[in-house]
This record gives sequence, C-alpha cells and structure tokens, in this order.
Amino acid sequence: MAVLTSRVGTLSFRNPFLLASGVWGESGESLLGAWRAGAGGAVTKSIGAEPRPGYPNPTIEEYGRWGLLNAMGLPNPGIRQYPREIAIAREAGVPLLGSIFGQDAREFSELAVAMARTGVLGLELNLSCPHAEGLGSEIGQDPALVGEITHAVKQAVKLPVWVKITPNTADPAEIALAAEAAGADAITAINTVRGLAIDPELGRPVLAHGTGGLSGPAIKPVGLACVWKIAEKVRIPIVGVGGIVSARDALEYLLAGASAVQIGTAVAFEGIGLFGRLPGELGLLLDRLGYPSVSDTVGRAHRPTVPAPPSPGRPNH
Amino acid sequence: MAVLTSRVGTLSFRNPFLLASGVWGESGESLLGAWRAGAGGAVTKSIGAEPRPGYPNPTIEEYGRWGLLNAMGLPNPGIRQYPREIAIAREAGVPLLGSIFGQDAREFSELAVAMARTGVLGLELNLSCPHAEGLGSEIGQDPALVGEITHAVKQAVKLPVWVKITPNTADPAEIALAAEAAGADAITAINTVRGLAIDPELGRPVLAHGTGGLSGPAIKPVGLACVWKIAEKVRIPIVGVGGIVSARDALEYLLAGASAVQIGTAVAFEGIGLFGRLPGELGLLLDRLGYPSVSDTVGRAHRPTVPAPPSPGRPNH
Amino acid sequence: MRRVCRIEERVVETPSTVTLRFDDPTVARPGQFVMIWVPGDDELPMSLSYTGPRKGVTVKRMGDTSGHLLGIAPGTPVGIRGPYGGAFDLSPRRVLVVGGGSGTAVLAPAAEAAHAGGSEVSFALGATTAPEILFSDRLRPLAKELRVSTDDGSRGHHGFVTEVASELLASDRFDAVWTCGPEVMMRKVAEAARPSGTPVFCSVERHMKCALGMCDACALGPYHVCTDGPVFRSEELLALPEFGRWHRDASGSRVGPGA
Amino acid sequence: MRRVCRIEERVVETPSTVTLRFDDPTVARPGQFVMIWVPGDDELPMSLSYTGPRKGVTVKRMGDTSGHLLGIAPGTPVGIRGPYGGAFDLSPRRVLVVGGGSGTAVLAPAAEAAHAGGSEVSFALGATTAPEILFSDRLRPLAKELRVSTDDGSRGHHGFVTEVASELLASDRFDAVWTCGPEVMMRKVAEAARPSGTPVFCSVERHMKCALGMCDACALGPYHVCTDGPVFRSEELLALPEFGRWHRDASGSRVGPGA
Ligand SMILES: Cc1cc2nc3c(=O)[nH]c(=O)nc-3n(C[C@H](O)[C@H](O)[C@H](O)COP(=O)(O)OP(=O)(O)OC[C@H]3O[C@@H](n4cnc5c(N)ncnc54)[C@H](O)[C@@H]3O)c2cc1C
Ligand SMILES: Cc1cc2nc3c(=O)[nH]c(=O)nc-3n(C[C@H](O)[C@H](O)[C@H](O)COP(=O)(O)OP(=O)(O)OC[C@H]3O[C@@H](n4cnc5c(N)ncnc54)[C@H](O)[C@@H]3O)c2cc1C
Ligand SMILES: Cc1cc2nc3c(=O)[nH]c(=O)nc-3n(C[C@H](O)[C@H](O)[C@H](O)COP(=O)(O)O)c2cc1C
Ligand SMILES: Cc1cc2nc3c(=O)[nH]c(=O)nc-3n(C[C@H](O)[C@H](O)[C@H](O)COP(=O)(O)O)c2cc1C
Ligand code: FES
Ligand code: FES
Repeated sequence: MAVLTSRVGTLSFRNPFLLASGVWGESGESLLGAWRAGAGGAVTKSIGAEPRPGYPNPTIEEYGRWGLLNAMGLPNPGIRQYPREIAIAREAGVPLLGSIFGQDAREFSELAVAMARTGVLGLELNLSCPHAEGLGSEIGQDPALVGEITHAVKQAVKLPVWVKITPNTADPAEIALAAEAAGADAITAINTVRGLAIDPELGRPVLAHGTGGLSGPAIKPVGLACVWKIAEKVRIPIVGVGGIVSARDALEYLLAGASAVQIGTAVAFEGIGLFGRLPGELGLLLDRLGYPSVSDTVGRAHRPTVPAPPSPGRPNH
Repeated sequence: MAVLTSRVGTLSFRNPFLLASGVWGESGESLLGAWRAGAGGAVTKSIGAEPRPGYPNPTIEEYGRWGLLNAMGLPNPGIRQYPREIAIAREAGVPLLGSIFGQDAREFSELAVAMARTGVLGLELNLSCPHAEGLGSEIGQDPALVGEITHAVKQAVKLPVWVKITPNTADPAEIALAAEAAGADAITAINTVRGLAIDPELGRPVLAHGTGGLSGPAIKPVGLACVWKIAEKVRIPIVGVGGIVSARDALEYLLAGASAVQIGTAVAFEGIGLFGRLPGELGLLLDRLGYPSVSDTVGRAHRPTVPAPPSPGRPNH
Repeated sequence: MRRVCRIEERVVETPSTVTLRFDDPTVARPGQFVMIWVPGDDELPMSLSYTGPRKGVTVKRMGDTSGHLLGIAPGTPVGIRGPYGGAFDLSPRRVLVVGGGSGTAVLAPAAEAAHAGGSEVSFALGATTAPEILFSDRLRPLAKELRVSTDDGSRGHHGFVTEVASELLASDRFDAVWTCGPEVMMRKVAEAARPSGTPVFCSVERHMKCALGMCDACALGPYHVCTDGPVFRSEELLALPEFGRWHRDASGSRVGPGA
Repeated sequence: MRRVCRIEERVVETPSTVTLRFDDPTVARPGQFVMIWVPGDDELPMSLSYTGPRKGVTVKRMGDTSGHLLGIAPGTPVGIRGPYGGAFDLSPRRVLVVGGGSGTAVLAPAAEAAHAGGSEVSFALGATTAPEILFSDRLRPLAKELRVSTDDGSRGHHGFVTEVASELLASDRFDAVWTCGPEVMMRKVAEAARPSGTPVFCSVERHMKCALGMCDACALGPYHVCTDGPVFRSEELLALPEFGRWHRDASGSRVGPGA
C-alpha cells in the first residue's frame, strides 16, 4: 500500500490526518483519544494567557451534514493550567502542535515560550482572534501584523511554527507570504469562514455572539481555493483544513498543495472513529490512482499528468 | 395576508423575490419567464462593452443540493446587442435592473448610460470583475475604486444604482460604506464566495478557469453575516442574496436588514416555479409570526422583540 | 436540527423546580437530553422528564438562566436542539431507581417506560426537605415500592437517600439500578450495589456547549458526556479519578475539591 | 453529480463519427444527454447513443474539442455529468425515425427501446454520402422498413432524407415521428407530417454550459434546451421565430441568417 507518512517541514506524521484545533483538544485525554482512534497527530485547542470561558451558548448552529456555524469564543483553561493536559497526551507519544492566540506580538511570543516548554513538536499560531485595535477585524487580516507576530514567535522559540490563515480576507496568499517572509515553517489554511445565522421565528441571531465561523463541507471549496492560491506563491509547506470528511476530500487538498490535512467538524458528523478509517481509505485511493506515497500527491494538480492539448478553438482565454 | 410589496429606495416590487444576475438573464424571454413565474423583478445578466464568450467549460461543479461552484467568466452579448433582449422583457412590464461590469470608472459610466437608455428601472454594478491592475483581485475588494466607480456612474445617470458587494474581503461593510458615500442607492450583498474544486481522479481543477465562485445554501450564513454587518453601518437599503431557497431563508435576510432578496442557484435546484411558490409561503410565514408586511420585517433582528433579560451570571461577554 | 417550540404548560413541581412542557414530535428515549435556548439568554442542557410528543423538562433553579427559564410563561417560544446522548437500557425486569433532588427528573420517564414494558420498578427518592421530593405522586402508581428520604427528616427516612437505597439493595433483588443526583451520591449508590453485583447506571452532568461530541467542553476522562453519556455504567465512572471530585468549567479549567 | 469514467471501447462508425463507450450505472433514458469533459480541454453536451450500463456517445468531428474527444484512446478517463434533459416518449406503437447525419445517434437507443417494447419502427436515415450513414447495421434488424438517402446519391435515395420521410408518411401510418438533424431538416419533417397530424418530436441542440437550467446559455424562446428539451414537440419549435433561423453563441449573441 502507498506510503502514508506525511512530512511537514522537519515534522513527520504516521498519516496526514491531524486533529484540527478547537475540536477534542481541551482535555489531554481527548487529544490522546484522537491519536488512539488513528489520527496522525493533533493540534491543541487554542490557548491564551488566561482562562477564558468563551461566549455564552448558543455557540453552535448545524446545517444538515454540510455545515456548522460556531462562535465558541476561544474558551480555554489558559497557559498555566493547560500543560497538565498536554502532558497526558505527550506522555502517550501523541505528536502535538500547540495552538496559541494572543492580542499582540508580545503576548504571542510569551505564550510561545510557555507552550514550547510543554514538549509539543511545534506551534500553530491562531490569528483569528480579534484585532487589538478593535473594529471586530481579525489579526490575521493584516499582513504586517501577521509578519510581526510570526517574527516575534520565531525569535522566541526554536520549534517549527505553523501560521494559520483566515479565509476572510481579499487575498489569503498575501497573508501567507507575509508569514513566510517572517520565518513561518508552514501555513495552515483555513480557519472558519465568517457567517451568521438568524432564527426567523425568534427574529434574532442564533449565536449568542452574533456572527460565527462556518466550517464543514460547505467550506471545502473555499479552503481548496486558499491552499491553491497559497501554493502558487509560497515555498513552505501547507497544511490543509476545511470541510474534510473523506479520504477523497483529503486527496483534493494534497493535490492542491497541502502536505498534511486537519479535520475538525467531521468529528461531530462522523465521530472520532473517522480517524481510524481515513488512512486505509486514502491508501486504497492512492493505490488505485497509482500514487506511491502521500508525498507524491502534494501539489500535483498544479502540474497535471495529462497535459492540456493545444486548443486554439476555445471560445475564450 | 401580509403585504408583500417590497420597497428598495424609490423602487417598488410586487414581492421581495428578484431574479439574481447571471441566472436566466441572457435572453429577454428568460427574464420574462422569471417574471411570469412570479418573481418580483429581475436583474439582467452582467453586461460589458463587448460580447464575451466567457470561460470554456467546465464552468460548473455541483455539490449535493447545498452548493454550486461556477466560473462562467461573465459571458454576455455585449451592450450593443443586449438592448433587444431587455426590450422583450420591458415591453411585458418586467421591473428590471440592468447589471453592468467594466474595467474602470469610465467604462462603467459609459455602460451605465447605454444601459439606462434601455428603460431599466435601475442599475446594478457588478464589481466582481478582475481588477484592471491585475493580480487577480476583484475591483470590489478596493473601497477607493468602488467609491470612484459608483461616483462616476451616479454622475452619468439619474437611475437608482445598486452596488453589488463581494464577500471575498476582510470587511464588506467598509466597501458598502464607500459605495454609500459615493452616492449608491442600495447595496446588493453578496456575490459568490471564492472557491475551487479539484478532481482527485483526474488530479486537476475541475473548472477550466481554476477558481470559481461558490453559491447556494452553503453561502447563506456568509451572505447573512455580510448583510448584518452592512446594515449596522449603512443607511441605504440592502438587497440580500446568497443561498436563498425558501421563504424562511428570505425572511432571515429581511430580518438581518435586507429590503428585498435575489435568488440565483435555487433556480437550478428547484426550477423557475420556485418564484411562484415563495411569495405565498412568505405571506403565510409573516402571518403566522405576526408581521403585517415585508417592510415590518426589515432589520428586525437587530432589535429583537423579546429583550435580553439582565444576566450578570453569563460566563462571558 | 434546532427548532422553535412554544411552552404549552408550566407546572410548579417543588419550591425549586418547574416542569415546562412543549410539543415536539421528535422521537426521544428516556435518558436523553435536549439543549434548550431561552432567546436573549443562554442555552442549557436539560434532560427530558417527559419523552412523548408533548415533551417536558424539569428545571431546578441554579443560576440566572435556569432561574429565567423556570419563570417563563406558557406561550413563550424556546429553541430546542436534540435529543442528544444515549438512553437507559429498559430491558432489566427489576429496577431500583435512586433519585437525588431534581435528578429524579431524568429517571421518571425511564421508570414509566420500564413499567409499561412489564418491569418491576422500586424507588428511593431523596431531597433536602419534604416539599422538594420530586415526582413522588407521578411515580407512586407504578412503584412496586417507593421510599423517601429527607436530609432534615421532614418526610420519610431522616438522612441520605443512599441509606434507603442500601437497605432496598440488601432486602430485595434487582437487575439494575438507575440513579441521578450529586456525584458523591451516585458513587455511594454504586458502592452499595457492588456486593450484589447489580449493575448501576448513572446519569451524569458536565458543562455543555456543542452537544455534538466536538467542542470537548463535556470531556469526562476519555468520554464525552454529550455523546458517550449522559448515562454511564458505574464502573466506567468509578475508574475515573475525577468522578465525584472535579469537573471542568466553561473554560475547560478543572474545578472542584480534587482538581 | 460529476464522475470520472474510463473509455472502454472506441468504435469508428463513419469517417467523421466515433462511438465512445464507458461504464456508468446511472439510469438514463433514450433522448437524454450527458456533459462529457475531456480533461485539459472543454466539456461538451453529447446525447447518449447507448443508454444501458455500458453507455455510449457518438461524436462527430466539429471543432477542436470534438476532434480531440473523437481521438481519445480506450483507457482514458473522462468526466461525466448527467444524464440531463427529458427523453422520448416510448409509448407510440408505430414510429418513424428520421435521422440526419450524426443526428441518428440519439434516435438509435430510442428506436431500440421502442422496438423492445413491441412498437413498429421505420427509419429514414440521411447523410451527405454513403459511408456517413450512421447505425444502419445497428438499426436494420429492428426496422419494419429502413430507407436511406444521400446528398450525392452514393447510396439509397439521391436527395434529402426529408423526401424519403415524406414518402413514408404518405404511404404508411405512424403514431409519432422522431427526428434529429439540422433544424431546417427537422422543420421540413414537421411540415411533411402535418397533413396526417402525426406528432413530431425533435431533438434540438443549443450551446450549453451549466446543463442545469440556470445559466441561460441554451435559451430557445421561452425554453431551456437542457431542462425543457432536448426533445420538443415540433409545434413548440415551429412557433419560435428563431427555430431553424438563428441560435445563440457562447456569449449569448444571436447568430445565424435570421438573427
Ligand atoms: C446532560 C445534562 C442534563 C441536565 N439535566 C437537567 C435537568 O433535567 N434539570 C435541571 O434543572 N438541570 C439539568 N442539568 C443542569 C443544568 O444544565 C444546569 O443546572 C444549568 O445549566 C444551570 O444554568 P444557570 O445558567 O442557571 O446556572 P449558572 O449560574 O450559570 O451555573 C450553575 C451551575 O450550572 C452549571 N452550568 C451552567 N451552564 C451549563 C451548561 N451549559 N452545561 C452544563 N452545566 C452548566 C455550572 O457549571 C454551574 O455548576 C443538566 C445538565 C446536563 C449536562
Ligand atoms: C443536447 C445536445 C446533444 C448533442 N449531442 C451530440 C452528439 O450526440 N454527437 C455529436 O457529435 N454532437 C452532439 N452535440 C453537439 C456537440 O456538443 C458539438 O458539436 C460540440 O460541442 C462541438 O464542439 P467543438 O469544440 O468540437 O466545436 P467548436 O469548434 O467549438 O464549435 C463547433 C460547433 O459546436 C458548437 N458547440 C461548441 N461548444 C458547444 C457547447 N458547449 N454546447 C453546444 N454546442 C457547442 C458551436 O456552437 C459550433 O456550432 C450535441 C449538442 C447538444 C446541445
Ligand atoms: C467548534 C470549533 C472550534 C474551533 N476552535 C478553534 C480554535 O480554538 N483554534 C483554531 O485555530 N481553530 C478553531 N476552529 C477551526 C478549525 O480548527 C478549522 O480550521 C475549521 O473548523 C475548518 O475545518 P473543518 O471544516 O474540518 O471543521 C474551530 C472549529 C470549530 C468547528
Ligand atoms: C451561474 C451563475 C452566474 C452568475 N453570474 C453573475 C453575473 O453575471 N453577475 C453578477 O453580479 N452575479 C452573478 N452571479 C452571482 C449571483 O447573482 C448571486 O450573487 C450568487 O450566486 C449568490 O446567490 P445564490 O446563492 O442565490 O446563487 C452568478 C451566479 C451563478 C451561480
Ligand atoms: S458538549 Fe461539546 S463535546 Fe460535549
Ligand atoms: S445550459 Fe445553462 S441553462 Fe441550459
């Protein structure tokens, strides 16, 4: 069977399916559970400086099996309490990325140092937190700020740093380029897509916070477009996330340029057992399509095997 | 039954369900067909200066009943041929908005003048065309350009001008504000969400153009968030579009701040007969919920009837 | 999928608990819970105390939201998601139901269903004081035996319901024990049942947000209460160092004496 | 939903047409079409010339893409969407099939299905020249009568297939006429059938993009060929000033003599 090992820079995973941040990542035993189920690795819940309860409920709106809107509000036990959770998973050998979020470069680098001490293999910077200067925009929408934070974190720690990109911007590749220039080791794309749910009977927004983030199959095309456009511009590896529920979906991300993928919402729709099925399914798919390994698929859709024939008769170019 | 008349500034429609641009809008008889089916009005296909064949096929990727990705590439017969199509619909009394797209303010205003002569009730500016200065970005992602084009068009014609907003930007409300400041009479939100489809078996993007625009139910939360955020900022009316397939969906947009709605992809999923069913369904829904008219629903979710009780005990604000 | 239901009936059960009934055709089984959203306020997990088409939740005043929910008038719309979680296995022929305070809420429909299916059901219901005993009128008609205890001795046994349960377990034979109440209480019930080897099923509460087994708010050892529970076998729970000792608050921080 | 199928067989039918067969379990009815994507090139509408599990399209070389499609080797994967559009009504007991050139492709599976259902099927098949007559060997075994015409007289009647159709319509009685070919030809067939009142069903082509009744590329009067067609009754078509006179190109511009 095709080799499923997935390499993201210097990090290597037994398969390309990682648990996405914010899902099953608050408790150490859940991180361990995802690994035992079969995940290639896991990203922790995004951890901040202080314990945060997150937004009040409702924090979730479901759409069939194709979408989910959430506004959890970055609940987390804070960087002082969280290392005991990491320890549970790390001692069992789970390859972990520590996700952190903060208000500015200084807070990010302090968190990075603390997170690095827990023994995680790398860091993921969640830049979807609100911009300190207000206006409700996200830090990750500003390339200069992304560069500044990435740089500060890279100065502070030796670990590989993945920068997680928001799709809620005119040009995600521009943000990715800023992260790369500042020393990021990989780009994770994408976080959730800005959305809102209204209850027509109650005449009000459903989520306590108002707006939220859309995830699940509905955003797969959005995530693929981001990965595609980022892959055209950056040289560092990309980790694809957004709407993956099947080995096929994952392969689409790999072909678009991702070296590994993350899975969030599908855990709600399919259960954690999904991580047990996906590697085998991907292996069969790669065998059928003649790819000897995951690495051989990465970015392949940018240079398809069957070249386009000359076609001067096309209506438009 | 509740009054279904929908007012967008000085324009009035028999019901709030308008045909969205690009769907059933290339031929005059199709525009007329949408009206005969029951639409409150129709927006034409986006018309440019010259005939354009659009991108080659494949131009469409379907996702179940919840999404559609397209890269038609703005095919249109050009402003010289198109007035004969408009005439067919206009002579039958169809309330029409003429959608136009161009490369810059000058082209937009020339098109506006030509379109105004056809007898349309108003214009809709499609700003999703590629930015003249390249980089693949859309004109509608640049607030300055949006202001400039809107201003030029308003100088050139007396008709109401609706400015159609892209969701592919960090802050759609900022774009809407720029349009309002430049004299726009209404904001149409949203156009399609940037997306890409990869075929894993063929190892290449599906659409001939590569990236495309996602539409249908998948983008309803995205459209609602845009309308919500725009309604918080602008005073001019908003026309909601994105993922509407039912009267409930439409009511969500109205409550979020839209004065009317447009329907595109649902025509593919449900057929044009949808326009015959929706007004009655909306009427029943409004009756049940105690709204005497469509106007009474507009923006109501911003000031819900049942006020939030004081709740100091909430975990977080 | 979320839906909006109007409260049809409001029944004051005890000084601190109120049952709210609403019509909802969704199929539910005893033991399952719903997420109930009080518009303009929070959304809370509540076990179904009635599982038929006219469903019910029996709410105890804890903080602001439960207080607000408890006070809402018939006719008021609420948002409902669910039912979520697993149910009680109704096959045991002789069941002992041990309810502590409002914990009886989730046990009542299970007891009714088991009784309707021909099982013998006995009850040990406890509360702080006599008027807080929940559902004794509802359950007495189907009880093989129904015993009550109060902390203040104002009704029935003066002491803990676990003591009554122990007596019943010693004097009678059961195929299963169903219990819901404070975790220390459920732990004692489980210990009392151990000699006879009677399996004990506990309905457990943890902080809940998504109810979809995703957000990890309700993590309990390797389990998620929203999807793996809320009904667990006592052995699963007793194996967890945290059971009866600590839980996680809304931030995921460990709180409680043993945290 | 789109899917990828490998070409299993490639059959050269005439000097300008090739049939490509592929396995696709999707249920299709004679008259329907698929969108077939030649990866790296365009996606084109093609009527199904075989509608069973091993489906087929019979492609005529028109421009680059059809030329490319026509040349692809067995084993090559193509993208398939559909089947789309409506089908021929197979209930008429006596059918006259009038095929012009590659237009016979869509009529062949309909004729086979009608014959299998017990109907009598007669054929008038035309082409520019003898080797271009499509499917005469395939259809002869089921024909009550099969007549051929060529523009150059190299086989059968020397002249237009409409003349042969007129003769058959005059000499025999039919419950329906099915036709596909150039629009002027179909117009003539419809006129020839008018005296007898025999209903005529025409399979029509227009530029196609979405095939979902949305993009308007295939607009034909008040109809969309992809969803309302491709099979229309001749009266519907003859009522349209554009039928046989003009069509829309990829930009939606009207092209043709009568535009
Ligand atoms: C599966 C399950 C079933 C339940 N069934 C019932 C029932 O039938 N009847 C009943 O009265 N209560 C039930 N509860 C408990 C009920 O959800 C809490 O008492 C209620 O949330 C208190 O909310 P509050 O805002 O009034 O209190 P707060 O003042 O906010 O808090 C009081 C207590 O309630 C807990 N709490 C607050 N929010 C939540 C939440 N989202 N999820 C879980 N606990 C929370 C807090 O941790 C705290 O311990 C159930 C809980 C769970 C998990
Ligand atoms: C419902 C339907 C069924 C058809 N069935 C068959 C069939 O069974 N066999 C067959 O050989 N042909 C069939 N065609 C016609 C076939 O699609 C065109 O001949 C083919 O698209 C030519 O493509 P090209 O790129 O080679 O030619 P081009 O050089 O691009 O154009 C040649 C001609 O083909 C037309 N054409 C190009 N693209 C399209 C398009 N997307 N949709 C429609 N017409 C197009 C052009 O308008 C032009 O008239 C059918 C068309 C339709 C609409
Ligand atoms: C409930 C929930 C919580 C999330 N929390 C976080 C988080 O804390 N940090 C983060 O970087 N992303 C968070 N995300 C985003 C996911 O990691 C992921 O980027 C996104 O959901 C898209 O992937 P999916 O479609 O597989 O869910 C969260 C997503 C969900 C659904
Ligand atoms: C096939 C197709 C073609 C479209 N063409 C145009 C267009 O020419 N001009 C435009 O402003 N919007 C165009 N749109 C966008 C729609 O008008 C609408 O904004 C979008 O599809 C979201 O609405 P929906 O979910 O109801 O389709 C097109 C959408 C589709 C699906
Ligand atoms: S409440 Fe979110 S995992 Fe249980
Ligand atoms: S091909 Fe798009 S409407 Fe027919």
